[in-house]
Amino acid sequence: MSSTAISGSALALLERMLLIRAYEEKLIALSAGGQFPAVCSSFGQEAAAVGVVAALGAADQILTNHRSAGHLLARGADPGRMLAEVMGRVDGYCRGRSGSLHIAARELGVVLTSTIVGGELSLATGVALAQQTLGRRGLVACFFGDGAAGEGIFHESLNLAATWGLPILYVCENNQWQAYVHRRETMLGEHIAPWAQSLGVEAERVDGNDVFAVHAAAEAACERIRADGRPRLLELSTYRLRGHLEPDDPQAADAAELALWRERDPLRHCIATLLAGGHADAAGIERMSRAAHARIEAALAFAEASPYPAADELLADVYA
Amino acid sequence: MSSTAISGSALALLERMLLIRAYEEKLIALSAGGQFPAVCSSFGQEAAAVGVVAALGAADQILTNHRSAGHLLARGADPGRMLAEVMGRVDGYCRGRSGSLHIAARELGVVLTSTIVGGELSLATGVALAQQTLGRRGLVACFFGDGAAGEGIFHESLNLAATWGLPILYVCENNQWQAYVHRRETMLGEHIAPWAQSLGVEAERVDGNDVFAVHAAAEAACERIRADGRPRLLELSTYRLRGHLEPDDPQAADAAELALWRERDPLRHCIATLLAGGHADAAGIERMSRAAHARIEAALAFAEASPYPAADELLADVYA
Amino acid sequence: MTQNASINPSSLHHAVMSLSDALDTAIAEEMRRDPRVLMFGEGVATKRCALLDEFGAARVRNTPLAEAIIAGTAVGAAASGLRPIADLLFAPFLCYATDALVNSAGKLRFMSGGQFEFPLVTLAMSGGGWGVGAQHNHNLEAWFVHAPGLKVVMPSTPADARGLLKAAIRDDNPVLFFVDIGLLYQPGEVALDADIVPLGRARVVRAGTDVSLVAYGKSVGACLEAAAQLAAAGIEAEVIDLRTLKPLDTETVLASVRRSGRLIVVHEASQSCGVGAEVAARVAEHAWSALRAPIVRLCGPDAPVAASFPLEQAFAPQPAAIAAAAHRLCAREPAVAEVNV
Amino acid sequence: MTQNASINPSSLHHAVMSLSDALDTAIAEEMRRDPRVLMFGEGVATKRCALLDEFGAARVRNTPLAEAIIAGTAVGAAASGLRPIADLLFAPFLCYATDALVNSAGKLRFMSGGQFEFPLVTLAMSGGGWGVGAQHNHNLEAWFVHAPGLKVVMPSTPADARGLLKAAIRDDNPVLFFVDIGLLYQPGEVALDADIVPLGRARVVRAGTDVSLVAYGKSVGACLEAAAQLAAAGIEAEVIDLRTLKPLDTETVLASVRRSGRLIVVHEASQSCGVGAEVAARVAEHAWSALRAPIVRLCGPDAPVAASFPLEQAFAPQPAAIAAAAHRLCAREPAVAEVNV
Ligand SMILES: Cc1ncc(C[n+]2csc(CCOP(=O)(O)OP(=O)(O)O)c2C)c(N)n1
Ligand SMILES: Cc1ncc(C[n+]2csc(CCOP(=O)(O)OP(=O)(O)O)c2C)c(N)n1
Ligand SMILES: [Mg+2]
Ligand SMILES: [Mg+2]
Repeated sequence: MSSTAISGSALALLERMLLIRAYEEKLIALSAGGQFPAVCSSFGQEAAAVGVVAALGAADQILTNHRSAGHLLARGADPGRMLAEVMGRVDGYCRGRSGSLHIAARELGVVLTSTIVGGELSLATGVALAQQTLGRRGLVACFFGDGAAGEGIFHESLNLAATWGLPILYVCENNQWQAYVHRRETMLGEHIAPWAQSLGVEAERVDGNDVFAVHAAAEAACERIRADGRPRLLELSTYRLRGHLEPDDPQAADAAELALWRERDPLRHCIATLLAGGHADAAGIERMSRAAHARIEAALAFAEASPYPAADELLADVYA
Repeated sequence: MSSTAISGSALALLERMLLIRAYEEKLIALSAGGQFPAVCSSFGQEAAAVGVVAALGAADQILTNHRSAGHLLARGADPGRMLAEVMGRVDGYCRGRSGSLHIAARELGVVLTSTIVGGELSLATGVALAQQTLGRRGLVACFFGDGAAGEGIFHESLNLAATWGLPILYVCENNQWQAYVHRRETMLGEHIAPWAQSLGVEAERVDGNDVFAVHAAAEAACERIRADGRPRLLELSTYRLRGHLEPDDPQAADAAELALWRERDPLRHCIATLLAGGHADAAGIERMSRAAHARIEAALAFAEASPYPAADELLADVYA
Repeated sequence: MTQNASINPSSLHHAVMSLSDALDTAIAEEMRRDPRVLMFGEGVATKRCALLDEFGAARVRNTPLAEAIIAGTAVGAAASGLRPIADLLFAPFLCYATDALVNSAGKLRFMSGGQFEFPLVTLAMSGGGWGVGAQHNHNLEAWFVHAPGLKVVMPSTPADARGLLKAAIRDDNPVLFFVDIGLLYQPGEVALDADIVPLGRARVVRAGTDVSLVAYGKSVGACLEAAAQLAAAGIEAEVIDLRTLKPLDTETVLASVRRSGRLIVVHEASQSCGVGAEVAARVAEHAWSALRAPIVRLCGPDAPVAASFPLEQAFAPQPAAIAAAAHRLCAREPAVAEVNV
Repeated sequence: MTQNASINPSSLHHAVMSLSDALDTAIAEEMRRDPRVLMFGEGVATKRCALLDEFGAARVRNTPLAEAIIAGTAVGAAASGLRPIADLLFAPFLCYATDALVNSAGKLRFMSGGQFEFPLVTLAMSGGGWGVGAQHNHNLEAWFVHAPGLKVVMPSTPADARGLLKAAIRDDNPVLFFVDIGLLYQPGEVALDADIVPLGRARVVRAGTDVSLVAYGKSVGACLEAAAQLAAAGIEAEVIDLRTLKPLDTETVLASVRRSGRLIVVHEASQSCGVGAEVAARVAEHAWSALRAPIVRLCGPDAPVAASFPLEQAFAPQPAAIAAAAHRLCAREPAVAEVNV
């Protein structure tokens, strides 16, 4: 991407990525201390989240999964309410009942998060049908992993969206891992995009660690979806820089591959691009980073001050 | 196909097709009389069944579905035991417990028939894994419809077979209908083969109403599977010439399309080819047809003489 | 499934119709009433062409053959402002749809802290009568009673089918609506101006004081037949149609058993962990001191259903067996009865 | 999950190990014994590297993330001469696998007239202890008790885990083997030369004559704690660990209740149509005249489980509640107790 194409909002992208990184670093540290619920970190996938979500409008809806912190924070979620949720406190987005794995924040348009791999794919078509039927403007962005693409529901969801013409941006973060299994053990090819294309869903592969490339591709895809109401898929090539769950289990990783992808850390890439283009200076970025960390410290204080839900919440909200 | 390529065994193909047609005509007549269990007829799809099954060896295993009469008879099943099964009699292949929709005949290598659409796709990988692991020679032929290909299990089954390298011949009879829904309402494209190809499964489309073309394609595919142990898919373009269930409900059909495909009746095509090539004469074919009908009459007499299972079969064979 | 209702001369608002037609009537009425109601499934637009004609292709849709996404689409749409009805055809096909129904629709309201509602209805058929075997005929309603956050309905008459389906469509929770194939074409009187039948209320179909027969679906008819036989022998059976299996109307059952002191629960579904087990357990917990004899369950065997007609028919509990069990409970000393059941 | 068993000095054939290690031990022993046994699932080859090392990549396999085909492959392989173990990780993921398990493995033996056998085992975890919410923690064992043709096991100790899993692997039927997360890392003594623990037999963990506490999984421990509290107050509770939920060892339960006259059934799974309902119903049918008080069920609430730690812990029945219920049943007049439960 030529540096002249980088708008002033590029700094906003960096700011969001720094906030996500600070949030994940905090969770990683908390988890390492033990006595903390299991969390799936999005460390290393910040560009995918920020690049796509920045291309969405306020009316658009987002579905996500167990690895959702990046998507939520990119959308403007309050890290304090997120941490409270992770810690099972009543001020969490879901009153502490979700924990880290299924945070939904309807007020932000982040709906129906499921930790059943593929769950988001099964629900996205219905959300899109409602948008379409009720004449709402927003499209539906559905985030999922390379592993989820192996579930049958991937095939069913994309085929229905293609056949009915549903306004869905499918975003596959192909991070090369599916819990403790490397992607290459689960499929013959390297990519998910051809599966979508065979169903008649236009698909594009993008460097998922280049936030500017992701953002440009997402803007273009959203524009096309808004124009014809048909689904599109973006496959973002990226990498899970941490273990499946915190605390990290480094044993499972492929050391050489990991080293390679560490070189391609999305934050480093973003910063290098901005510095090279003269859009930012080191001191400014340092200030931004400190602000992000300070926000996360405040968020943690908020979460820790929040009480656990009362025992009567055992049976609350089961039925409408 | 040039007439010189037609071997002497071509007449055997015709004979099997005539037997299937006679069987289905009998079931259609019985169903029209009322008081007969629902059956899904393979009328019009005889070439697909006969062409593929004739390419299989004795050690090969077959999985099929609700529309299985052609596959079973092509494999040499006894029409008397089949009719007994359809009529719920104890001499049926499954002691009358299956009825028409799930007939399995292990002695013929026709295993694990399921009427859950996609069920055969879920089980075929396991049968193939057993063949491979136990060092058995036979490959696995798995018959399913265009509708089954829309189920998520299609995606999961082919992806696993491709990744593990399982010796499966997937046979999709794309008969343009899925119960009361035309295929075109269920997908954007016209064909299933591209879905398989995107997963790394070699796939070929064949005129499913030309028994010689099907047979040649199946023989070639089986040869390749035996050589490298990897799965292949054949998509046989054909047509369901009857309603989904007997008794037929002609209302649902697309009259123009039906007329077009009636012109392409697989039996007519086979006979015309044989006559044109001088491989058979009309009188000989007429004799063959009469023999087929006579066999079916005898089969019906056998089935009608067979008793219903005794009440103690309510609980038989639930557990091994 | 067109409406072949014949008009009852006594009232323009009464009609004799099949349960199948009663369901279509309910769907059409609710679609007229609320534009957010829509219906989809395999063959819905083909088989329910009257609905398609009236409400158009956007609201009456055929789908690909893919139950998981049919259910998932219904769940996602329900949480987003629509009120979908998904036809999943036969209950065993629900196996493909349980993630969306159980893990999403049943749980995500609670797990999200109450952020979403799931006003959706799924239809599924089961029970003997079609001779097509256990992959079409499998009574799975107990699964969805066991799973949290769902409601479960299974009517026994056309009037209840209409009224309960209307209530299910208006309910803000996911409702699994099961239809007994054997009842689909049995005619019954339906008051077309009747209100909904509220979910969660059993119906005392026949009053009686000697023994309580608790059932649902077509087993209600078997109980009524048994009650008629018993009445001839001087035993007055109360017959209760549960109608809604979740929430279960425990009070109506307990009140009956407190009067009669004897309970027989009857259904076609397999016995172990079925709805009959739940009814029996609640009575043994909350009306134990009223019991004058052991509880009896008469259920389908713990086996798949055979396609073969005589075996399929023998699978469901028969009136003679119900009557015999009631005779045993009423006539003998409790301890003796217990040994024989 | 490597074997960290510490050797017990009293015998070379006894070891103290976790339930998790006991499962690995059983799998390794059976794979040694029978070359037809193989194991696959998401991460099986990565997480169980000791098995991979010993038995190789053909018999210990990672799979794509696709539970339906994992289960289907196991079912097809079982019918074709292998004896697969499929790890499906967490019980809610079984929702993707129910067609293969319920419609195929459970039914196709019967429906085919006995042509096939399905010697396969699925592993799945559930229960509180990991704080990850209702899409990982959902006790679904009752579903598979209700469905025909399956067996269902859920052990409470490492020794039983080893013995029952070995029996399950040798069984010619499909066995759903559930593991309570809360017990995974609790150590227990295991006799490494012990035979299998046969399926279908409950274990009387503690003898007692005043009240029968029937449980499985980690609720057995809760019952034992309650029993200790009760003993201090002069009430002798019998504690029965069902171990196998299908086939259910009704005789052991009935014999206990016939002695004690009082039954409390305890489990973490939701109450409605759970295993507790089945146990209660069988007792109310077959040991009614022995009952001296209402039956009591103490089960998980009819709600999804929250991730929040205190709510998750409160979900499962606690020893204090079990002891309190036993006090009520033993101390008061039956009619009074009934009102209070
Ligand atoms: C149906 C189901 N199967 C398995 C799991 C356990 N699990 C949680 S995340 C995960 C890996 C998902 O891989 P992918 O979709 O690539 O997402 P990623 O974690 O890489 O972001 C697995 C196996 C689950 N939650 N749901
Ligand atoms: C899971 C499931 N859904 C629906 C059905 C009902 N059904 C039986 S056959 C059929 C159509 C199948 O279409 P296809 O796979 O193309 O096979 P065809 O009948 O055309 O041979 C349907 C919908 C079923 N048996 N199983
Ligand atoms: Mg991944
Ligand atoms: Mg078809």
